[in-house]
Amino acid sequence: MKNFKENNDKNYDFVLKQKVVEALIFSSSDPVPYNELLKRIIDKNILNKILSNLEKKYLSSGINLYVINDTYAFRTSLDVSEFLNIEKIVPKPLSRAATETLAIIAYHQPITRSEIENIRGVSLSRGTLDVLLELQWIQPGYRKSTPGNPLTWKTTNLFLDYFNLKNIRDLPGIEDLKNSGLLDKNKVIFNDQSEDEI
Amino acid sequence: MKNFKENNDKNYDFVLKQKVVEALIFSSSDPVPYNELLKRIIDKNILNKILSNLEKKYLSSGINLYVINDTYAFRTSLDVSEFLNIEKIVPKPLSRAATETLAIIAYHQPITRSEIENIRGVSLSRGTLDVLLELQWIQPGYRKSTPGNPLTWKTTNLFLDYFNLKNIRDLPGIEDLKNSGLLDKNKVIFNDQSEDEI
Amino acid sequence: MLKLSSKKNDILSLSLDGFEGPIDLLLNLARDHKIDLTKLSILKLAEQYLEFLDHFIKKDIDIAAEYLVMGAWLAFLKSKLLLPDETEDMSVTSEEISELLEFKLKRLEGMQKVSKLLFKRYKLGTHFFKRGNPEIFGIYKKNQYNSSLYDLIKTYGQIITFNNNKSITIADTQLYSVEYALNTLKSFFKHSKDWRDLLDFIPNNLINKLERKSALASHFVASLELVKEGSLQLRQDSFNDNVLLHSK
Repeated sequence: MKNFKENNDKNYDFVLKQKVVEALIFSSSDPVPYNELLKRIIDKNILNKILSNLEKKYLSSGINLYVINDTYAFRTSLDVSEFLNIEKIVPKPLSRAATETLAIIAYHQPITRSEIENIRGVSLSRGTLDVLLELQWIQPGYRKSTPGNPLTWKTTNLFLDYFNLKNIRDLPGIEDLKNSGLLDKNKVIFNDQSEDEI
Repeated sequence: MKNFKENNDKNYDFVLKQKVVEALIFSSSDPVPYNELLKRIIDKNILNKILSNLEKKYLSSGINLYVINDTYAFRTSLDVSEFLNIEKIVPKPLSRAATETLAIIAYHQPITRSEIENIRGVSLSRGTLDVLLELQWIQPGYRKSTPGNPLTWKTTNLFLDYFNLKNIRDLPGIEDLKNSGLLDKNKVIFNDQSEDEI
Repeated sequence: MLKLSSKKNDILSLSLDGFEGPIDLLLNLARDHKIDLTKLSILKLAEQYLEFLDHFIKKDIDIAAEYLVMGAWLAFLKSKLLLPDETEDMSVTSEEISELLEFKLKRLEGMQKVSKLLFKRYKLGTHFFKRGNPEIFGIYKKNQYNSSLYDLIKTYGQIITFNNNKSITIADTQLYSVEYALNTLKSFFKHSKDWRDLLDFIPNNLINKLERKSALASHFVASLELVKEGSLQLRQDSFNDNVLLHSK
C-alpha cells in the first residue's frame, strides 16, 4: 500500500514537473535555454524525459516544440503557415552586403573581419556588421590567438530561430559546400599578410 | 470505398482546421474573439467542436485554454502558476545612465567611481550603481593604493552570462567598433574634403 | 591594350546600378569571356579588373576603396605571373594561381547562392510565429531589463565618440564673399563695355571644387545685385548656355 502511494506520488511529481517545463517554454516568446529549465527540474534524466515527451505531444499539433541548439521554443507549425495571415512583421530587406556577410559568418564561423573581407573581396563597409548585431543575429566569438588577437564573429540562437534552423549543421547547402572543400578554412589564400590585423 | 476516402479527407480537413485555430490563438497578442475564428472556419459546428477539443486537450497541460467573454487565449495553468510565482514583468531597457556606466565598467575595469564620472563627464547619481549591483552585473574589486584608497568596480560572471560572453576580453574593441560603424569618425564641421556632394 | 575601352562605361554604369562588389564584377568578367573558370586567363582578368579599378580611382575614390581588397590580391597574382620568383621555395606556378582564383570565385559564388537559400527559408514572424502574448515568470527576474550586447557596445561607442569630439574642428575655408565679387565686377565694368562670360570672373587657380562653387555662386549673386541696381545686364540665350554680363 505504501509502495503504491509512493509510486503515485512519484508519478504525480513527474506530471507536475512536465507541466512546469511546458508552461515555462510556452510562456516565453524567446527560446528558453536548457540550463534555465534544469534549474527548476534539477535532475537531467527527468528533464530529458520531459522534453522528449513534450516534443512528441506537440508533434501533430498546430504548435510544435522546436529545439534550437540547446534552447527550446514553441512555434506555430509549418503545416499551417499558409493559413495564418495574421499581422506579419514585414522585415526591412537587408542590403546585399549584409545578407552576404551574414551567410559568410554563418557558414564559416567563427570568422574574423578580415577573413570576411577576404572572402567577399570587398572591404566591409561601415554599418554592415552593425545591422546584423542590431538584429541580434551575430555576436562576438573568441579572440584569435594570432597576432593582433582579432575578434571573431558567430551567429546567435536567435538567428537559428529566425530561419527555422536547429543548429548550424542544418544550414541549407552546407554539406555540398563542405564536400566541395569551399568551407576549408585552411585554404587561406597565400601571402595574405593583412589577414590578421583587426 | 469512395465514402471511406471522403471521410478521410474530411478528417484531414478537420485536423488541419484545428491546428489553424490552435496556432492562431497561440500567436495572437490579444485574446482572439470567437467571430475572428469563425471567419476562418466558417462552420459554427466545426468551430465549436474544435474549441471543445482544444479545451480538453489542454485541460491537463501546463497551459490551459481560457474563455473570457467569447474570446480565447492560452494561459499558464493555475496548477503550476503558484509554482512559478508568476509576476507580470514588462521588460524595459536599462536607463541611459546605467547602460553608460555599465559599458564603462565593462571596458575599463577595474575602475573607480570618480574615474567613471570622469569619462562620462557627469557625476554618478546614487541609484545608478545600485541598479547594476542589484542585477548582480557589477561587483566591488580591490581598493586602489592611491590617496583615499578608492574602491574599484568590475563586472561579474552573471554579466558575462547575461550578455553571452565567455570572457571579458571578447567584448569588441575600439577598432572593432570603428569598423562595424558604431564609432563615428571625428566630426569636423565644414570639411573641405567632403566637398564632392556639394 | 585591351578591348575594354568601349565596354568600360557599361561596367561602370552596371556598378552604379545596385551592382555591388567586385565579386560580381569578377564573376561577370569571367562569364563574359564564356570561359570555364578553370581555363580562365587570370592575367587578362586581372588586367581588366585593375584597369577598371584605375578608372574608378580617378572617378570616385570611395567606391574604389571598397574594391581594393580584391584589387591588391589580383595585382599580387599578376606580379607573380609576370615575374617568375627568384627564390625557389616561394615560387608559385601559374596552375596554382589558377587554382586559387578558381577556388576564390567558386567560394564567392557559393556564398551568394546560400545567402539566397537562407532567405528563402520559412522565417519567424512571416511563416511561423512565436507566442503572441508571452508571460514572464519570476524565474526570469534578471531579465526584467532587455538590454542586449548591442545596446551595451553601442552606448560605449557613443561615449567614446563624444569624448573624442569634445573639441570641434572648424576647417579653414577660402570662400568667396558676395562683397568681394561685387567689387571685382564693379571695377571691371567701369572700364569694359564688352559682353563677358560669368565664368571668366572665376579665378582659374582654384583647384578645390568647393572654392570654385563658392566663387561662382557669389559672382552670380553679385551680378544679380548689380542688375537690380540697374548698372548691369544679364543674358543667357538658352538653358545650357553660359551667362553673359554687360554693363548698362
